[in-house]
Amino acid sequence: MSQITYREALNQALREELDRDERIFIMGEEVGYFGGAFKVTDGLLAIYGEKRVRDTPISELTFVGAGIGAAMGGLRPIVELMTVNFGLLALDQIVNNAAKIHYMFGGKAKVPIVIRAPQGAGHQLGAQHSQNLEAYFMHCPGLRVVIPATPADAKGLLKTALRQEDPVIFLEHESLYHVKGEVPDGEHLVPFGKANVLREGKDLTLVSYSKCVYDTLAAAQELENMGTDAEVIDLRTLNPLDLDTVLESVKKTGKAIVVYEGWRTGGAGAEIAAQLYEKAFDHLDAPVERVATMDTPMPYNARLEKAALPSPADIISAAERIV
Amino acid sequence: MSQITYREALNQALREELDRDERIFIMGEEVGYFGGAFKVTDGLLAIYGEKRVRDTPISELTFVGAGIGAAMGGLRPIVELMTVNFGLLALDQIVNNAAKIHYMFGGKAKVPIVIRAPQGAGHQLGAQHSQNLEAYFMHCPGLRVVIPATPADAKGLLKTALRQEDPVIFLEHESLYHVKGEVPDGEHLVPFGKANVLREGKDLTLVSYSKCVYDTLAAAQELENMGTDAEVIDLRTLNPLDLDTVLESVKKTGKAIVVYEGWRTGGAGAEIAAQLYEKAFDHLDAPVERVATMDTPMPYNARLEKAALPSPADIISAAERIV
Amino acid sequence: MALERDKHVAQHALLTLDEAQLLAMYRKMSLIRRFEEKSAEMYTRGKITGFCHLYAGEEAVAVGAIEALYDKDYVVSTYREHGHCLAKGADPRAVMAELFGKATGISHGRGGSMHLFDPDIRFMGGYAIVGGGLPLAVGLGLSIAYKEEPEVACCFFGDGALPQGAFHESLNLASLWKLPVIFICENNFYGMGTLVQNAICQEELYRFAEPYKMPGVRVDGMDVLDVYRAVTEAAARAREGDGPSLIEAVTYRFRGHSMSDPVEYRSKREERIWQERDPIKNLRRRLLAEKRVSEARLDQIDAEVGAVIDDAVKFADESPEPPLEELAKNVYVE
Amino acid sequence: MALERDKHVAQHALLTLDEAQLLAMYRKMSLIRRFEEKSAEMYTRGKITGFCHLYAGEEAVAVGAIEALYDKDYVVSTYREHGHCLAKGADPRAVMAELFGKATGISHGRGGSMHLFDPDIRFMGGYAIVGGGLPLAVGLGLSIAYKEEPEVACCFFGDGALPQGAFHESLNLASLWKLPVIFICENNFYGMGTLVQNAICQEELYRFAEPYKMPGVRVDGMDVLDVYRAVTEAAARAREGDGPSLIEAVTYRFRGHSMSDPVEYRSKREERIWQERDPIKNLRRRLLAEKRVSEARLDQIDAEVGAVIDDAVKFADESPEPPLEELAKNVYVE
Ligand SMILES: Cc1ncc(C[n+]2csc(CCOP(=O)(O)OP(=O)(O)O)c2C)c(N)n1
Ligand SMILES: Cc1ncc(C[n+]2csc(CCOP(=O)(O)OP(=O)(O)O)c2C)c(N)n1
Ligand SMILES: [Mg+2]
Ligand SMILES: [Mg+2]
Repeated sequence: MSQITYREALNQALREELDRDERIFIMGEEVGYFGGAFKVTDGLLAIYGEKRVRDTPISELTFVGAGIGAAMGGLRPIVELMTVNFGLLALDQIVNNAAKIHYMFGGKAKVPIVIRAPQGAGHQLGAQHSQNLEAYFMHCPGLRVVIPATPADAKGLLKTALRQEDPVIFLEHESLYHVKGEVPDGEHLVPFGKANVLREGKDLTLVSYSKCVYDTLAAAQELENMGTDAEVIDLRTLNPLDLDTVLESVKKTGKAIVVYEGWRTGGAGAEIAAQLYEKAFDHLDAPVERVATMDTPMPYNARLEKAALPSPADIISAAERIV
Repeated sequence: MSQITYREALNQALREELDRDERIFIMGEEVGYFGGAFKVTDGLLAIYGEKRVRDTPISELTFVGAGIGAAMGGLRPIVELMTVNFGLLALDQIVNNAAKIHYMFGGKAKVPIVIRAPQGAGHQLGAQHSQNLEAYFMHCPGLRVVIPATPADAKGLLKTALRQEDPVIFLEHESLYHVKGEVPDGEHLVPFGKANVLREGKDLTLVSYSKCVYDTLAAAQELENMGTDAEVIDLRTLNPLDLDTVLESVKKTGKAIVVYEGWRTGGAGAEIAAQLYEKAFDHLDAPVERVATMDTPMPYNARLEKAALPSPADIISAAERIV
Repeated sequence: MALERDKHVAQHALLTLDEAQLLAMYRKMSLIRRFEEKSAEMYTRGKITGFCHLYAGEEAVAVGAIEALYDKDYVVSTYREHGHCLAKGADPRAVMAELFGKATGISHGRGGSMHLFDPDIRFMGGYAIVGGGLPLAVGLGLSIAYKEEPEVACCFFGDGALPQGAFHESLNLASLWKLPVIFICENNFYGMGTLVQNAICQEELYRFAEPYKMPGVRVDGMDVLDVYRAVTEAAARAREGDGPSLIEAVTYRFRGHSMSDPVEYRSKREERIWQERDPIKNLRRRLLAEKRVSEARLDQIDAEVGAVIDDAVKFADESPEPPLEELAKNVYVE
Repeated sequence: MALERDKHVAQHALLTLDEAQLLAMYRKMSLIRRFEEKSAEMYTRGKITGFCHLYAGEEAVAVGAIEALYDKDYVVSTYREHGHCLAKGADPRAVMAELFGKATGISHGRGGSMHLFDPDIRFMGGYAIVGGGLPLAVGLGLSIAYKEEPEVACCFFGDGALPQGAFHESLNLASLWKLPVIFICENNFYGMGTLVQNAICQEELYRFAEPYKMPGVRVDGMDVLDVYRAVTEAAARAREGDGPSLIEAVTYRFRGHSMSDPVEYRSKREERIWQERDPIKNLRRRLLAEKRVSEARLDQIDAEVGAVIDDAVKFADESPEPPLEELAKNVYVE
């Protein structure tokens, strides 16, 4: 165990995996000499060389597609999108090729690619640089969607991603890179589809993932002071989605709030809420609340941006509505 | 009133609007000499000339972007994507530009573009040509999402789309072009955000849109024979979403099924279900059922494709689970 | 539309190739033609459904190119890929069964006409998004370079793909990284009903190679030997680590864009001119003129090929459908 | 990185331009430089937040190009657009207020440094997706052609946009339809930390014009008159209906990619060489050498410009924030 940042945990996972498997390589904009726009790949070029740590031109569609092709050719590419916003340019390759190739070729082809992308708002980067797009990837069978909140999960899920055969969209939140936490040294694998109960509680279930897990924990603390005992669940992966853990909690609490950064309408929260009702209708004592980003393009102004984003205060208001 | 097809209704709307407003023009692959891959623009080139009916190269990203630019330059472009599947290549322009320009420039710019796209499965076109992508457009504030089921609505909504100022994604189902119906001659405007109650009923609310409206009506007929009186609502536009009409119905029936073609997970049905619970929790006697496309890339084989798609029988099974 | 190239080199190639190779090419072209004729028939009879894009007329491109490759070289294609897949060595039974949507199909009935795939022969798939295969070929080229293997990745696409951003991005990346990729543009003058000059500002498509610092050549896509020669050169270059090439093969599809296209946009005259340049008749004529082979031998090949295709149809017809229980199989790797 | 062009034509241009125009260009370059210096200062003081990409060093490109345009011509730019926006005539107060995120900002505080917009001066926006502005410029060009107006659409983008598919698609479409578009590539040798030759296989970026059948020229982007001359020619051509042009302006950004970039990838020596080619000092030197204007006059302009920027900062600082109630306004047109 070491106390390291989310960024360092990812970097550590990359080093360990690059050491473990010769077929793994990294490509993306600025991943080499620059060490990554968020420094996740820092130092890797010096150790592994240009063959395994490749700077690409600004050609998202094609370097993602080339990653898919390389995976079909027997390699295990890690493709970094500088941010998920630029991934929209590559969505055709992700949705029409990566997600479908295994199925549409009758199971005869595999695409073991890991596409890493920082995402999220909160740094006043404006409408085109502040998006969370997990809902797009969830609404596309064939893709695994991984979205770690903690340094330990960042490491453990990334290592798992590199040992399985499906295309994985690995979403990192830009606000989490500096977050520190205990991370197991060496081999540490976190399975897909296993949510993490971060805090037990009997009155209310708070379901979240990525950066909002921290807001949710903060809210839970405050709710405790207010006399409400909230359970906090970090989903960790959205596909596969571990609804069972959430159901178990909801059967106990009867109430749930889904907390996520990303537009409210049509976001991951809608799917989670819909599934909860389908499978725990008789256990729910109140509507499932969704605390999410407002349905606006992200404004630049700091106050407006803050108001558009979900916050612990929003979670508490939602809790007050249903508890 | 004339009895014409959905295709003819669209063609009629286009002619009337091209006559009405000099700023309106059409561009897309094969819209001119070929009359459109689905013949929606048939005959228009001969009347309006190459200036107003433009064949484009296969450059979805750029001709959609050019449509946005032309709209900013004071025109009213109708851009046809040959099918929505190819729109993934243009998603960056749609999501990062069309949807955001009005907001991120403080309201000083407008993008009155209408992007038409046929979509849907059912013709054994395989995984890359059978998608329904309304969920992507719904999860993007700034876009209007219009999805007519009937010839009259196809005409009336398209004409409305061409008279307002927001970017509109206009989704046509490939299986509907030959469907006939009564269509008002001349001026006929269907407002956005106004669902249509196609059939009144007291036992169960069936909410649908696009092609599935017909499956839903068929199921309602059958349910009637089985003693269940189903109300059928066609949403017509997904943004704005007329939840009020659905709520009114659900308050009466206490039960709802959302029926749509499109992957179940993360589809429009999740959002509609989530909103229903939020606003009619006390009125719902059973979980909201979702009848949708299976979460698989679409297989080519006819039997498998049919099984993957929602059907009247699926609606009846869902009704049996909750009524 | 005139081809400016003189045929000297191609003629020469005919002389230097041995008989077995020439006959192998003839056989493959004949096989593809017969396959496509049968496909059309089966489509009309409702045995084949969905989209079906035939390759008849363009056989010399697939056969000439793939004959110049090694077995372990990769091929990536489009939705018009029956020819490439068969030329690469696919079992006609498995291909026909795929068109029939059967469990025995080359993609187990999940892909259909547009999505054939066979890793054993390194046929890496038909893709239905125009331009969508180019980045994959670049990636396959990268995997070859990465593993320091001697193969090449060969990518077929139409003139309609030229205006796609993926074309530019792929040429740039392959050139920048000197990857062993051969880009083969099948210029059949039309993308659906759109004439090439209405889609791209530069009609001499091979000229796009220049700014990307790779060789660009135009070949007669109705002459299997001209294609063979150009691809042989490009492959040698790629294998030596000198990077990608762009080959524009000028050809013509004898039928409509797909089985549902009545081809109203082409003149009968234009079609006739090209039919006279039929690549199979062309090779037959030259083989006979040079007395390299007897007419009887060629007729025999045609007959053999006919039997193979008839058998494939029978096989496809009698094969079982994929079981309904397997609908959700292979969405993820199990 | 050497510039091969000889300066003959540019020198000549200096002689033929009248004093007012020369001083206007000097003033604008000086204004932009001062604006950027103040932006840096305000960023460091936390008054400006988010991403902030400065244009210092590249002023000659924006000013030379836009001086060659009509007021009603359109300009489309990137996230590094302070210079283009000011050169097009934006009020420095409104631009600075935007960087401060204020209600009085040119985009009402919603856009920030990367998303300036002002329809009154036909500055059609800064866009933060690399390559994302090119299709918009093509569309603006189309709207001009459609309305048979005499304007042009001028689009600025970096060397980093060259490998994007949108570049290729946009050049093709503009050429195919002979649209009045001027594509100006600001080649400052880097896209973030990536050297141009590691991103694109062809370093002479203007050479991409050739297959698209449009003129392609390389100009000295540190010489406002060289840029002016090239854009004047391109604009005349566009206005005559002869279609688009590609201009590569070789330039250099004096600062990092954004305010948070320590620029570790460039050598001090390289930076010094380029600093000596400072476009403002360059013009100043030549104006003085040719005795077209006195040193005092230029100093006076600098002082005036300094006051304008100080006033803009004061304005921005004192302006109100956008009201919270308006957060959801303008998602849709009301
Ligand atoms: C991105 C995309 N846009 C549009 C289509 C529809 N479409 C299918 S084939 C085709 C024409 C392609 O022509 P070309 O590349 O010349 O190939 P050919 O059919 O002539 O072999 C079009 C427009 C598509 N499949 N993908
Ligand atoms: C599609 C896309 N990919 C990546 C980025 C991140 N990014 C922002 S600026 C930049 C470099 C662009 O360089 P260049 O075009 O040369 O412009 P310059 O900054 O030199 O003016 C990159 C990679 C982006 N904004 N958009
Ligand atoms: Mg073609
Ligand atoms: Mg640059």
